[in-house]
This record gives sequence, C-alpha cells and structure tokens, in this order.
Amino acid sequence: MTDTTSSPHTVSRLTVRVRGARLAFGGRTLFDGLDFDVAGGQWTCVLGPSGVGKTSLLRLIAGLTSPKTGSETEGTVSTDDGNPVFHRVAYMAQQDLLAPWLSTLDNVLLGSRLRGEPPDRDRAHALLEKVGLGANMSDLPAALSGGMRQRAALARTLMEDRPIVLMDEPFSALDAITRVRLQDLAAENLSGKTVLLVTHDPLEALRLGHRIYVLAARPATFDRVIEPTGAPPRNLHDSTVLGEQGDLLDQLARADTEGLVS
Amino acid sequence: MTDTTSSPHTVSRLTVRVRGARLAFGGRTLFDGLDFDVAGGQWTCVLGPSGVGKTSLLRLIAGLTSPKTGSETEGTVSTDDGNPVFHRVAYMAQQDLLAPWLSTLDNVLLGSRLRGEPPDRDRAHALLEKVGLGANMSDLPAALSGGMRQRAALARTLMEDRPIVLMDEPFSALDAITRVRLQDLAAENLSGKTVLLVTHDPLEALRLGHRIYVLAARPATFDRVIEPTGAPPRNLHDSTVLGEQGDLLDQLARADTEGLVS
Amino acid sequence: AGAADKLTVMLDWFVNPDHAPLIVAQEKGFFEDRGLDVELVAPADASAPPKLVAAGKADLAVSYQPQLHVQVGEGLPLIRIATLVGTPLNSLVVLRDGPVRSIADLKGRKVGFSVGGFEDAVLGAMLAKHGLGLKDVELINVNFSLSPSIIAGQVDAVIGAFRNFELNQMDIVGKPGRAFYPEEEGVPLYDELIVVANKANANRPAHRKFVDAIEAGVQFLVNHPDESWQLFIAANKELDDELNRRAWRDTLPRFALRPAAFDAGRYARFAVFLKEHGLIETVQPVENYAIELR
Amino acid sequence: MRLLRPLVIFIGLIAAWQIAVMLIGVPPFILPSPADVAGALIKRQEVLLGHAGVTLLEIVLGLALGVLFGAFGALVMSYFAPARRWLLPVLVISQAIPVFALAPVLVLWLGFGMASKVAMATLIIFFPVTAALFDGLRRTDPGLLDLARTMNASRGAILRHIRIPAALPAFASGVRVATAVAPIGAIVGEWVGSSSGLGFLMLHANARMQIDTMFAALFLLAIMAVALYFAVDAALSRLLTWQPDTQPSED
Amino acid sequence: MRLLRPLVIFIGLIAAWQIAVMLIGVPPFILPSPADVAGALIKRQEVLLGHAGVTLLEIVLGLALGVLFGAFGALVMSYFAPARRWLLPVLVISQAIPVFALAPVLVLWLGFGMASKVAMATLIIFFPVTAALFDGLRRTDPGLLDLARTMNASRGAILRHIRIPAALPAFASGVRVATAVAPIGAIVGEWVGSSSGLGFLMLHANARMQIDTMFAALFLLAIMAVALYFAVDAALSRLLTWQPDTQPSED
Ligand SMILES: Nc1ncnc2c1ncn2[C@@H]1O[C@H](COP(=O)(O)OP(=O)(O)OP(=O)(O)O)[C@@H](O)[C@H]1O
Ligand SMILES: Nc1ncnc2c1ncn2[C@@H]1O[C@H](COP(=O)(O)OP(=O)(O)OP(=O)(O)O)[C@@H](O)[C@H]1O
Ligand SMILES: [Mg+2]
Ligand SMILES: [Mg+2]
Repeated sequence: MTDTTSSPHTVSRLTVRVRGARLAFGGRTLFDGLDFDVAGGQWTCVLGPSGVGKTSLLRLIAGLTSPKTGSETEGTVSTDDGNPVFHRVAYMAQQDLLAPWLSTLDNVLLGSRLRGEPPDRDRAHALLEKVGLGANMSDLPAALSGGMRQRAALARTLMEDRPIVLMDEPFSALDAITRVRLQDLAAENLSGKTVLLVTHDPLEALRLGHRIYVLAARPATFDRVIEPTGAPPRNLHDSTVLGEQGDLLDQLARADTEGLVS
Repeated sequence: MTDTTSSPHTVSRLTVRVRGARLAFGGRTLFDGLDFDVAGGQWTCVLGPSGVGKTSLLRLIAGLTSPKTGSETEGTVSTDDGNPVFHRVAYMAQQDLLAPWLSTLDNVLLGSRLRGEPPDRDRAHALLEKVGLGANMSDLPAALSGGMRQRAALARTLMEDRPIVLMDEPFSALDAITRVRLQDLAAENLSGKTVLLVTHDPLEALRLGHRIYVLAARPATFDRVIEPTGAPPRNLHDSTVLGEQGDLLDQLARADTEGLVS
Repeated sequence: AGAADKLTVMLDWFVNPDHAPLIVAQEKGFFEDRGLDVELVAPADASAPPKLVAAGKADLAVSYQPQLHVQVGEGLPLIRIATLVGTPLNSLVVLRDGPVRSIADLKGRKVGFSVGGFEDAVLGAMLAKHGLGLKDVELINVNFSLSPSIIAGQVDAVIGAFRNFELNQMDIVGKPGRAFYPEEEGVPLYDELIVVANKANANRPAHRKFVDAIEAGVQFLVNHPDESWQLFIAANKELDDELNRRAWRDTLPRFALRPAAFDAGRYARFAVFLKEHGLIETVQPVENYAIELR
Repeated sequence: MRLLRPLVIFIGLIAAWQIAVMLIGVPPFILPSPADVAGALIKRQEVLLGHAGVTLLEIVLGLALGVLFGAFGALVMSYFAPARRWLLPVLVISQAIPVFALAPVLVLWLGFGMASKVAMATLIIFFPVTAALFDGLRRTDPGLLDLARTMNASRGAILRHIRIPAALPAFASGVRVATAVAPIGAIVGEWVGSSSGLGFLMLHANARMQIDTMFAALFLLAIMAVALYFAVDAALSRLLTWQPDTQPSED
Repeated sequence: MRLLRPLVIFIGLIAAWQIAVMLIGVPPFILPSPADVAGALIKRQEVLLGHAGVTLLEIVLGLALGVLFGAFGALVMSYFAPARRWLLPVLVISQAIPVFALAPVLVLWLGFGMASKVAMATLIIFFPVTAALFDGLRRTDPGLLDLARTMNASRGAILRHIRIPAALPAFASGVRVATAVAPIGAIVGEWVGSSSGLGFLMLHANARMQIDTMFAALFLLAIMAVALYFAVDAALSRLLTWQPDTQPSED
C-alpha cells in the first residue's frame, strides 16, 4: 500500500462527475451532452435496453475509450477531490476476461502482479472461498462453468480494493440463489465505496442501489432517478420493493419503446 | 430441404431420452446414472446452482462430449423415433460463439453455409429485424454490445429450424423488457419443437417451461419436476406464477445447500 | 628459436591435392623448422581469401594468377610472392563419346561454368581461334556441379574444369571426358595457383621462410611421392579415395619446383591478354603485383 | 508523411553506412561506400535492371508457389492425420537439406532454366507458411467447432468456413516470413545454376572483385525485398480487418 | 508405438529412396542409393561423427541465440514504436542479403572461428521468431488489455503478464519454424569459412564428387534436424497446455 491512489481509506466516498459526455461510433452517436453523477460511497445502478450504451458509458468513466477502438469521445470525467478517475477504479467487464493461461487463483491475483505488489494470497483464498471457488483455485478458466468464471472475475474485482468500482452485469450468469449471496458479498465488501453497477435485472437494482437510473433512447439520456427506501441490500420480499419493481418495469418499458429493439 | 433429418415437419415432437448418463472430469463426477427425458414438442427448463453441470448435460445431449475435452462420458441419449440426436439439434451455447470475422448476417447464415445449402437471406433478415438487429446486419461481432451479440446468437439458433433445440441461458445478457419480447419470439418460433432450456431465472422457467427440473448436488440428480399450469408463454403477473416462483426458489435454495457454493 | 612467427594462410578452396606442397610442409614440420606457426584455413568461396589478405585479416592466400590481375586492377593491395602450380589447370571439357569433337562443334551449344571471373575470357579466346564468338554458345553458371552437369548431359561442355580433377572424376564414373587446353587454343600460359600477400608487408621475413618451406615440400613430394601421399591422407582422412589418388598423381608434375621464382615476361603477356578481353582496364607494371622475394 | 518515413529511413541508413565506412575504414573491396555503389548503380544500370527483372520474376513466382504449396501442405497435413504423421518429418528434413545438395538432382530434373530456380525458391519459402498455417488451424476456438458440429457441418465445411478463416492471422504471419525470405530463395536458386538474375550477377561481380557492382545488386535486391514485404504486409492487413491489432507501444 | 512410427517412416523413406534410385536409374554421382550411403556412413563414420558434433554445437548455439535475439527483437520492435519503424525494414533487408556477400565482412569482424558461423546461423534463424512473436504481441485480446490498464499496470507489466503469455502460442509457432531452419543456418554458416562441420564436409565432398559421403553427411543432418524438431515441439507443447489444440482431422 505504498501507492496512495490505490488506498481506499485515505480517499473514500469519491463522487464521480461526468459532464457533457459524447460518444459516437463512426457517425452513430450513442449519447451527447450527457451529465451524470455517481454519488460518493453509494451504489448507483444503471438499467436500460440492450445496446443503448451502458457498457460504453462505463468504459468512458473507466477511461477506456480511445480513438483506437473506433469511438469518438468528448466530455470530462472527474472526481470531487480533483484527482483523475483512471487508476482509482476497479472494472469488471461484461465478459469475464479471465486470462486463459492463469489459474483461478492467479487470475484473482492478476492486479497485484501487474502492479508489482506482493500478492495477498490469504485474501485471494478467502475471497475465492466466499464466491464458492475454494475447490477450483488451481483450475484454468477453461475448466470452469460460465457462472464460475463470472464468480472468479467478481473475486478479482473485489480483490482490487479501489475507491471506485465499475461493474457491468456482474451477476448475469449466476443462478438466483448464488446471485443473492454474491450480491450480499459485494455489498459487504464494497460498503463505503462508490459503485456503479450496470444490470438488466430490476430486482437486483432495487435490492442494491441507492440510486437507480434508466438510460434510454438514442442519443441516450437518463430518465428520472429512483431512490428506493431503506439501506441496501434490501429484502426482496418487502412489499415496497415489489411496488417499485412495477414502477421500474414501466419505466423500462417506456425506455424500450423510445428505444432500439423494434 | 433435401436433408430429411433437418426437416422439422417430417419428424416432429421428438422426445429425447437420457439414460444412465455419467459425466466426470478427471475424477470429479458431475453426475452418474442420471435418467432424464426431454418431452417431445415441449419446453423443458433446467435450473440449478452454478457449476452443478447444466451446461455439461446439454453438451452431452448435443453429442459434444468427447475424451478430447478431458471428460469421461457414459450412458445413452436417444430419441423416440430411434434416430440419433446428433445433427437434429440446434445448440445455443452459454457463450455467444459468434465468428469474429463474419458480419451479424453472415453469422446467422453460418448453419446453411456450413451445410452447403443456399442461404435463406430473407428469413435471416426477418429474424434479425425481430431480435432488433435490423440496423446491425453488416456489423462485425466486435461492434455489438453484449446483449446484441446474444440476440444474434439467438437469431442464428432460431434460423437452424431443427426438431430439438438446446439453449444455454439464451436471455441472460438481455434487459427485462427485451428478454420478455425475445422469450415470446422464441416460444412462437419453436412451438411444436422439443426445447431444452437452461436458465438461471426462475421466472423465465415459469414463464416458458412445460416442465421445470432442478439439477442439484454432486453427483447431480434431478429434484421433483414442476409442471406449471397453463400454456406458455405465461403472464408473469398471474398470481399462480408468483406462488410457484416461491416454491421454485425454495427448491433452488435447498438445491444450493446440498450443493456447491459454500 | 623463441616465439614462432604466426601465419594465417587461406587456401583457395577445400584442401585437395593441389595443396600438396603446403600439406607436406605442414606435416613434415618444414614450417616449424623455420620458426613458423602456420594455420591453413579453407574457404567455401574462392574469392574470399584475396579479399581477406587485402584487408589484413589473413597473411597469405592461395589464389590464381588471372584473378590476381583482375583484383589488382580493382585496387586490391595484393602481390604474388610464390607459385604453387606453374601451368594452367583450367580446361574446356566435353564428353569423349559426345557430339563435340572439336571446339568448332560448340556452336549453338550450352557451356557450363563455375563462376571464377574469367572463364568467359578464356572461352572467348578458344572460340575465337575456331572462328566462333561467345555469342555462339550459351553460358550457364552451374556453380557447384561442374562435372555432374556435363555427365548428366545438362550442358555440352564445361569451362573451368581442372584437368587433374574433373577428367579423373568423369573417368571414374564411366563417362570419360576430353579436354581442350587453353594454352593450346590461343590463351597465353599462366600460373594456375599462386600465393599472394598484402602489398604492404610483402617482404616480411616470414614470407621468405614460408616459401622456402614450400620449396622443401615440393622437393619432398618429388623425392618421396608415396610417402607424401600417406602423409596427405593421414592428415585428411576424408580424401582417401580413388579420385584424390589419381588427382594426386596427375598434379605432381605440375608443381612449381622453384616456388619463389618469377617470370615477369609471362605475367606481362597475360596482362595484355586480359586487357584485350576487357577484364582489366590498364596493363600495370608487373612489379606492382608480383615480386620475387629476396 | 506515410511516404516520407521510408525515405528518411532510407537516407538515414545510407548516411549511417557512409559514415561507418569512413570511420571504421573498412576497405572498399569488403564494404564499398554508398558513393561507390551509387556510381556502379548508375554506370551499370542497364545490366543491373535487366538482371533485377529476372530475379523479381523468380521471387514473385517462388512466393506465389511457395505460399500455394505451403497452404496446401498445411491443409493436407492438418486434414488427414496420417498425412501429418508421415509428411511432417519429411518436411522438416526438407528444410534441413542444404540447397546445393539438392541442386544437382533438381537441375537434372528441371534443367537450368527458370523452373529449377523457382523450385528452389519455393522450397525455401513454403515451410514457414506450412508451419504457421498448420499451427493456426490447430488453434481454432473449440466452441465454434462444437457449434459447427451441431450444425451438421462436414469436416470440409468446418475447415473452409471455420478453421481457415480463424487461422488466417497465423497464415498471414507465415506469409510475412515467407515474403522476407523469398529473395534469398531466388538468389540461392541462381547460385546453383543460372545465366541471369541478380544472384548470378553478384557471383560474377564478386569473382571479378567488382564489389561495388555486387553491392549495387545487393542494394536493388534489398529495395525489392522491402517493397515486396511492405506490399504483402499491407495486403494482409487489409485482409484481416476483423483481427484486433494493437501494439505494446500503445499500452 | 510412439517409438515405432518414426522407425517405420524412416525405413519407408529409405526403401522409397532405394526403389526410386533403382527404377529411375539416377546415376550414383547425382543421387547415390541408400546402400552406397550406408557404406560411406560406415567407412567414414569417424570423420562424419567428428564433423557432426561441430555442426550440432553450431545448430544448438545458433538456435539458442536466434531465439533469444528473435524474442528480443520482437519485444523491442513492438514495445518501442520508433524501433519498429526503423528496425523492421532493416530486418527485412537482413533476410534478403545472401550469405556470401556478408561472409567476408563477418569474417573480418569475427574471425574464422565458431563465432562467425554461429552469427550466420543466428541471422538465418532469428527472423521467423521475431516475425511470429511480433505478430503474436499485436493480437492480444483488447479486453484483457483494457482490464490491465484499469489495474494500473505499467506498459512493462502489461507486456510481461498479459501480452507475452498471450503471444506464446505464436512464439512457439515461430520457434518451430526456426528449429526447422536451424540446421541449414548452421550449414550456411559453415560456408563462411570453416574447416569443420557437416556443411564443410558436404561442400567438400560435393566438390570432389564423393557424393556418397555427401549424402551420408546429409543423412546425419536430417536425423539431427528431425530429432531436434520433435524435441523442441514436445517442449513447446508442454509449455502451452492451456492452449486449445485440435486438428481438422478430428472434426
Ligand atoms: N473442460 C473441463 N475440464 C474440467 N472441468 C470442467 C470442464 N468443463 C466443466 N468442468 C466442471 O464441470 C462442472 C460443471 O460445469 P458446467 O459448465 O456444466 O456447469 P453449469 O451448471 O453450466 O454452471 P453455470 O451455471 O455456472 O454455467 C464445473 O464444476 C466445472 O468446473
Ligand atoms: N467497437 C464498436 N464499434 C462500433 N460500434 C460499437 C462498438 N462498441 C459498441 N458499439 C455500439 O454501441 C452501442 C452501445 O453498445 P454498449 O455495449 O454500450 O451497449 P450496452 O448498453 O452495454 O448493451 P448491452 O446491454 O447489450 O450490453 C451498440 O449499438 C453497439 O453496436
Ligand atoms: Mg453492455
Ligand atoms: Mg453453464
């Protein structure tokens, strides 16, 4: 922990501000003049129709859009302490992105290895146990099931221990029960961090999010924010959650008709 | 349609019987002596904890397990007309498996190209329009979002027009609204076919399945079958569905405690 | 005798009976007797040794008189200090039982050569004597396969074949050849194998000792032909075969008995011949590129 | 700019060469200065260009045949298991056999014309292509193969529509190496038996100690080699637009 | 069985060769029969084995250095954009330059010993490795690179932990080609000026029409080449167990 930018305790509860963001792929504008805040120390969930630009927005915040990928980008991404966002985010992509030549354990330790830090094997072991991969630490990714790969990627993201965490559908390949358990695990491990979660599951958003945004239309804009009551992770059997779910689904349906899938 | 085995109308409502199936990866037995029927002309849904062996079972039925992949297999897979299953299945894997060098359209036409049949472009166009990729037909997979890739893979599977359809979490990367629409599309296009659907979403199973199985424990066995009332696709706001959902979730939770994720 | 004087001597080609005086001098210790430590190095490309001597990387090189004229003409600081073989070995060879009975029969035929640099001049002179020119034949570089190409009928004649070698070679495989000798067909006599040194230190005392040792070697060869053959194959086991035995026999009479001796007139005549054939631009004074060591 | 850079490289190399010759004092009969070479280039341009044309033709033919045979060899080897077991050792041996050993045999069969030289060049060129494509064909995504199997694809169809497109990047890699070694293939062919071509000219000039002419021929050869390489490289890149292409220097 | 097959291939090739010689009636001074070669092999075994040892050493040294320089070249070229622009054309040129043109220069710098021969062999061997690794480094999964960037990885760390492991299959491909051309590299190196080694022996035997000896040397060379190739291949496969490996023949 010599690198101060990677320590979550010195600079915590960072708010990320996106201002005037524009992103286009060869003429197709995904969004333009988009303003968006990821509130410090909270979970912000983003939903929206497939292909609307959620992943692209996440990548923009993570600093991963470059002209090389064929995208044109404008706008600024900043944090309220003035330091850049880049290198303070942990990013979990929609694909699991496990290195096929590394064992599950080594994949989880990839971050420290890339930074030349001594690997914290104990923590990696503990995390892998918690995501249910205790017996698969030395397996190569090719020997894991889809959900197991996703869990390995989640463990790797939690391992990163960054103040800002960007996750792109981190639970999509998991069964309902495992999903709830891992949501709890993530909520616990990421408490106090600034989390941006892209998800397709309205219940997941309602369970985990302090704020829920719906990205819709092209160029995409954000609809009204939903701020569910109570502290996440919430109990899904709660009747208010079910009511909010109806709301959210309506909003999503509206987003969809403005949207892309005809 | 010179190849009779690929015509769905001559031999329809095929029941697939799995008998005495054993599958192990280097000593780890996934299941052993498993008997399982996929009822002819119906949707059979399989749920179960991540890593229990759902994908492996699907691949076994599709005839895709070979010693080369490091697996040991036993048991028989047959259909009630006595002909082999292989070459009469359409298989949609958990990964989208789009060929990166082919456009979306060409990926959808891959099957006919591989069989040397004249490609039915009109049907491919229509299917791509229906899955919302009408504007992306000439895009390479790399330019598609995660959900768009999954939709392309779904279109390709529907394009295959086989009597037996095996789908491994075909809607996992889609938002709630798109998901419902594509479930309807699949239900419509696959009516009368023998469908085996692996899913993580109990509601999806309840919406689409004539029969729902839960695969659990190691070696894995099937729990009691759930046969929801009414013809799929069902309305999710139906109160019976919600009741059944509770049931199913309980069963899944039980499956999970016997199961793998500790 | 103190520390031996070290000499790196590059051969023109792999060790073969043409190098007999050197090998014998080495094996009999004639170099050692004179306080020389001689290392013989064989190249795979006959044009490399003079370059390396000119560049000071080797002390002496076994080379050919015609090439010396050309090299000196191109500005290489080389000078001949001894002669190993004082007659041409080069010849034009055809199959004895083939269709070519005289040089005039070569009209319109293929002539193979292994690029040495002046085959065309020699061939041109030989053809000219029979009223033909280089344009009347097709010249083909057959590099590594001089005799195979003629034996196999790929070409009708080869120029650059050594009379002590290729002829025996062809005879052994049952396809005897007929040689036309350049010196009998209009080409002035020249030394086939000579020893060249860098002009800058031609008169190094060690060089004189080296030539003396060769002279002793030649003498030994003449006096004890059988014993020297044994010495030769003992040092080069892979050369113990029919072909080399015959070549050895045929080469013996061609070694210069007085390696240091030098005939300036002969060199001057040859230079004129080369100039006539466009291989050199000017005829330089002989003392520029050949000396007799004191 | 795109045309400027090669020019700068070119001038830079020439300058470096000139300076090296001047500083180290390599004698001109071992390494002539660019000025000497330029002189020879101008003085003998007619002869040089004539021979260069022959060599270029050999290179292009050899490259075409080498790539063709290489691709064919890889396909046969990977498609037929017995062919692989039997052919691979033979191919490896074929690479280890020095050309001059084969030359008399080849010349015996093909004569001293262009055929034997193209054959020689082909022999040198085809192996990198074979090896690269063979490796590429082995590394197809197993998922795609499984999919193709369920689609009732014949082995040939899988090869054509899945394995070959997937192996194209590896193939391109092999073709690049082949392109780089193609000139030497043609030159070696010319050593073995020829009456024209830059290789022949070089041998000749070398024997006559016209080292400036030899280097002028070498220079032409280098220009042809580089031009050919970058042309092939550009063509291959165009073929493989779908292939992600990044450089560590951009990380 | 694993040991039987090479033996069968071996005997088959020899038989085919003997039959070919007998049927076509190639004169023995162009292609001797296996019996002749076996005779030479036995008669001259001492000489042959001595030279073979020298060549083997050169092959192994040349291969080691070639792979090392090749890997180094690819890393430098892909890591430093300017190096790529400047070095690539130079490397391409280096492949097109015939040995005999360089030979005197090399001898001038390195002398007549093993060094110049190994240098020559290295020059021939390194390019396939460079080209293959260079290509492999360019084709890293962009997703993994993005991930590494967010993980605050330096360019060097990305190279070391992401790009290089991902490029290992391509590297292996290049090393295989290099291994196959290594023997010819050493042989050509021996042309530069040597008095030992199989290449020397072959040229010598060829020039003096000891064709049976030449083929005996060739035979030894082929055996070394095949043994080396399969040894390296096995080692590489062991290194790359994570890499999916299927053959079209299994489709
Ligand atoms: N190639 C392989 N080698 C070794 N083990 C494997 C291999 N493929 C799968 N497995 C193991 O088999 C088990 C079941 O895998 P499978 O993919 O069938 O799970 P699943 O039920 O589909 O899970 P998920 O819901 O996560 O996709 C896992 O524990 C996995 O580690
Ligand atoms: N590299 C690219 N080149 C061109 N277009 C691209 C590229 N990447 C993404 N796009 C386009 O940008 C749009 C948004 O993609 P993005 O991945 O952000 O969607 P998403 O909201 O994450 O969708 P999903 O829910 O399906 O993952 C899509 O229409 C896609 O076609
Ligand atoms: Mg996305
Ligand atoms: Mg699965």
